[in-house]
Amino acid sequence: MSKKIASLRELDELRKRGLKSLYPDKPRIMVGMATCGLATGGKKVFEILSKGIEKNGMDAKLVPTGCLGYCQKEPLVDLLRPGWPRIIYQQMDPEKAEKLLDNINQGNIWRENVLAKMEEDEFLIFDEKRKYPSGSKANLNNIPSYQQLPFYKKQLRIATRNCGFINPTNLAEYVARGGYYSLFKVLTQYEPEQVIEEVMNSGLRGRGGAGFPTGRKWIYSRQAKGDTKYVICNADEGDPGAYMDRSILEGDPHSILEGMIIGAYAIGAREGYIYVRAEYPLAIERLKEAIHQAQDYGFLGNDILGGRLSFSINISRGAGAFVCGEETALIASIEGRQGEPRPRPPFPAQSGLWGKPSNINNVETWANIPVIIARGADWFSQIGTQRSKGTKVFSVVGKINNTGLVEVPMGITLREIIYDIGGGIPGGKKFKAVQTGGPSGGCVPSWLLNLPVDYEQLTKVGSIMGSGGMIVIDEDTCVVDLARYFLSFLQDESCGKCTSCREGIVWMLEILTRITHGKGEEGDIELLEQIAEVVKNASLCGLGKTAPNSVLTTSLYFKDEYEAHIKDKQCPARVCRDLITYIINEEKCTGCMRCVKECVQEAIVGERRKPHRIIQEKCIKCGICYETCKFDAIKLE
Amino acid sequence: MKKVLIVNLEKCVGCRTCELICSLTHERRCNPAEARITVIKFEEKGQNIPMYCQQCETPVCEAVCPAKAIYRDSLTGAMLVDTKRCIGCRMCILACPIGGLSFHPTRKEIIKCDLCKGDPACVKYCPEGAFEVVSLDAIGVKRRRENIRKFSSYLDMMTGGKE
Amino acid sequence: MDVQILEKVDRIINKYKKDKKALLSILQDAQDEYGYLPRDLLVHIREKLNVSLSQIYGVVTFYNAFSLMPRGRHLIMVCTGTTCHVRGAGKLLERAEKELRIKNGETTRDLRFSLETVRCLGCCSLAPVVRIDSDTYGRVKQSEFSKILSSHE
Amino acid sequence: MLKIVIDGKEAEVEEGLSVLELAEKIGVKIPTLCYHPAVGAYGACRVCIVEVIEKGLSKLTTSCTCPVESGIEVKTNSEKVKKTRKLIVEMLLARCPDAKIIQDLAKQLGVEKTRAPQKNENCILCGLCVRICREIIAVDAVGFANRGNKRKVTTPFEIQSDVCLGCGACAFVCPTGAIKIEDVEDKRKIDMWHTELGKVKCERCGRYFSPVPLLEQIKKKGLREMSDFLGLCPDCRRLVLANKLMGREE
Repeated sequence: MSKKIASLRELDELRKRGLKSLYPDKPRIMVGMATCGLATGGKKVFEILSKGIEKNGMDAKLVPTGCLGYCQKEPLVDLLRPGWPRIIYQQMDPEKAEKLLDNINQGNIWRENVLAKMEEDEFLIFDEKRKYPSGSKANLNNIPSYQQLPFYKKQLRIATRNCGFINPTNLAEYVARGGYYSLFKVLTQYEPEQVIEEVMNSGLRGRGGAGFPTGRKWIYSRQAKGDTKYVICNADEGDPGAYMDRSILEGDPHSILEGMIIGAYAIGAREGYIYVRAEYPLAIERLKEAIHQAQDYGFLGNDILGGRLSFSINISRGAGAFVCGEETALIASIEGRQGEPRPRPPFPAQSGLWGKPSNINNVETWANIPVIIARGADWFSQIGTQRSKGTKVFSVVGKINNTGLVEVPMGITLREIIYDIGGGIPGGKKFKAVQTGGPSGGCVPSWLLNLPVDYEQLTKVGSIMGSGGMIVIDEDTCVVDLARYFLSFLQDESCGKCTSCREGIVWMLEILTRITHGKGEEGDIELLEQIAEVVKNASLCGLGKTAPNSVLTTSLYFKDEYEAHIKDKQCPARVCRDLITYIINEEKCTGCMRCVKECVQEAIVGERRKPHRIIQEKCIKCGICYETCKFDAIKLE
Repeated sequence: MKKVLIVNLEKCVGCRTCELICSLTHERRCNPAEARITVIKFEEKGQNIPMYCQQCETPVCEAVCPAKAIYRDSLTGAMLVDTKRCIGCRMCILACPIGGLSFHPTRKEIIKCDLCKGDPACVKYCPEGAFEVVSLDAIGVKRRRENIRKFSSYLDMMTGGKE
Repeated sequence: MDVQILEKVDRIINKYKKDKKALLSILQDAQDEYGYLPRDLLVHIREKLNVSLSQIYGVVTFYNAFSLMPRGRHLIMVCTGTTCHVRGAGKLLERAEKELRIKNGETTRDLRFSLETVRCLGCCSLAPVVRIDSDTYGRVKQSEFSKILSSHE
Repeated sequence: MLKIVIDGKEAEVEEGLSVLELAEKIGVKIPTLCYHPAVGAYGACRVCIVEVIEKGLSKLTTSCTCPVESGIEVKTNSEKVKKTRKLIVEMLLARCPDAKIIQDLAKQLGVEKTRAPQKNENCILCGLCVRICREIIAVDAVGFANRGNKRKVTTPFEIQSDVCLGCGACAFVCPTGAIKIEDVEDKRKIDMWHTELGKVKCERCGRYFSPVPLLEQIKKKGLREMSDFLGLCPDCRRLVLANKLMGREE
């Protein structure tokens, strides 16, 4: 029998099946199995649970889900039992998984490792809330509510609406939460121009970096001459420190597909490409499955929803090149060539893939589309600021307590993200700056914490929104070293085509390296700024034009730190190796020999129970002694 | 009107003035190696033949040029080399059956007869008046055919096969 | 070149209908099959696809994912993304180099390990991160490195 | 026709030109290293950078890649342009200190020495050799390898390419003279490409006059019955033809 969905009735039926799967009449155990979940041991937990269920002959449903975003607490396991609210368990391991199963078997609430309870589920697409039963038999009052957790309280999850809620390999569960209803709406009620108008009015801007209005991009592609047009999804999430796209790809691939199909209808494309990083193998697998399922159900193919549209999607694997996030380089790469940007005009909307009009949006942008269609431009444009509408997903990482993915309305302040959601800086350290926008972005210093986050504000302070990476740094991070890091990254990742980017980055890197080695000279900062200006103004593509941002912002906001390196030959953050020494505090050293054993250089000498000593000539300042010492006896000077 | 340079072999005495004046006009110095015309002498017969580009009707040089740097001058009908477009692959030199193009020994440029914008120096300065520029009208084509009838294998190329 | 391998590569090429537009995918699949991309293999692909060797060589040397040299049985990828850098990836990489007695980008003599850096694995919340083959390790300490290695024969 | 202002002067031009082409047409000199009319704009060297003012907004852009549009004002030598161009040439001078064209350009712009890290390369990566070989000669014997700071032009695997014709167009268009062709008797050597090709001997005078693959390529073009003269060097072709005109076979 054909599974193909052709009518609203059939879609409703599929939704019913999905709801049954989401809320079965038996326990549903969900394990966060995105790459981050797997890396913290989610896979083992899943295996233990799976074996346990089988061994005990339990009537329970075990499903892998995507990432809820609270990476600090992973692996996460969610338990949904009929008659109870959903309970989220944190930092699980195989042993704890066994315990959880035992408690389920006995009908008890296991109260260890509880992160929160979820009292209601929200279906954003339908503007509907589904209350879970209160589970009144047991006292759950002392378990915090998910919605009230500081980490989630200020979040509004639109692009990541399904991540961590559904089994990404189960299309029916996506439909259960409103998936493909927007596509149905568009194909039955909207002319392509109306779709574009809706997207235009929503104020949605590209989530990949530059923030170009999505609707306007679509108009250009729609108006471009030619029968063959393409829609492309940029899933080459290259910014180190950003992983929201991976999370959506792994946790909710259909939201991207639905967005693309709607886009294809609006623009008039019959074929689409998803260009996805090879470093994301799980995302590629999830996409392949999702495309396959969407074909089976008639959401992709020659007769979408009963012959209303023809559209297919291909996956193009990236091969490890940051520059391929740039539109024209990405196109070159799909075409099987080196990812070398070319001058624009012509823009991809006029001449893109194989010379045909092409519309490129990134993962997060596409994932927003179905919600905009379902809830309308008016609803969407109420969220955010004057010129930046909707929400943005940020990966808040680095020196911060609650690392993870957070989706917040535009206009929220940095302080709210870092302190309210992120829980501040660990270890009582001082917050120094937040680096936004990846290698193309800049450092926003602590005194700008009240900055409302949107495209304009970040640009104003010299950084960019970029794809949403937020790397929090504390007093132990050297900004000169950070700027040097970004330039060494870009030195390899630039395509090398144009002089200003290729040679300019090398030049700036040489100066910064010199400074971090204590060989900085008077006038270096001015020279750096001079080169940065030229690289910014004269380079061919976005990579080059933004490459100096890290240098420009750090030298503007942390000039004293540069000067400390250059004039005093000191690294205030104690990071730059040539400017620091490791010393053993003899009073604290217990003579445990741990550092002596770990030091590969054999630079630490000493006997058991006697204070050790570092032979400075041999020390390469790798810091392993500092890392292994349990008595805080190793000092940095 | 398209033009061709015709030589009356009976008049040529082999003085090589044409070579020198050609070099002088184009290169501002008298060096036969830089001339676009070469006089071949048959001493024993007392016969001399100036060799130069025939501005063929269907030129191979133009056809082989991958850079599309060789084109016909709309005024004179001469085949000219766009030196800015030329990429120096020398395919034209190798393809020309009569050695009508050469590579300038020092200037690194393709050189060939350009009919001096329709007023060739060799015509003006040949002491014997052996050269003549004729317009390629019906009479001109006929005279040209006569002029080169003897080497029939190249005839089609130079006249485009038309009477 | 081994005939069997060429046959496998031919199957890959046919899967993509000998379409030169699929060059990148064909190279990726061929490398998945063979482990790296020796010259003979690339010459073979050129003949079948009718693309120039310059283009193939350009592509293979442009992208990080390709290797012209044999790789080890296990590929160690030390993430050097920003978060990992801030959290000590550089030192971790040095430790790995010391432990394996090879430099970044090299392969051990016994072909057990290849060591590479990767610009970001997207697991920034777990920084510093190391991936060995398909296993991702988070919050890796220098001192734990040999233990992780020992679980990969 | 489009009306624009360039360096304070009004100009009227047809559509479809780049600012660089327009400037050349009206005799305004803009330095460039990677532009060649046969392959068009590439935008790599950045030396031809100019200031373009459109609707009151000023931006720096390479003139080779900037289409002429109605109403724009172009400044080819504003302070901003000079400052930028000088620093770019400083970068190039550090990369290729021995290249005459760079030295001349530096002198012209008043760059006395470079502060950038010295590299002592000969190639500025303008890509003309690659583009000419790929797009015009259409054999694609050389290409770019690697990326970023390690980018270079080379033959595949850095060994002799099996498709190189030895035509020498790469050396001809190379602005810095990084590609050198050495003709030794019966061989043509191109060190940059690790290449050595045999040459064809003239059937008549015995001089070696063309790399073997180049002549083969011309034969393949099969434009006309050529076989009877292709074995002759151009000088001998003239002689042989003259002989024929004399009515005798040699």
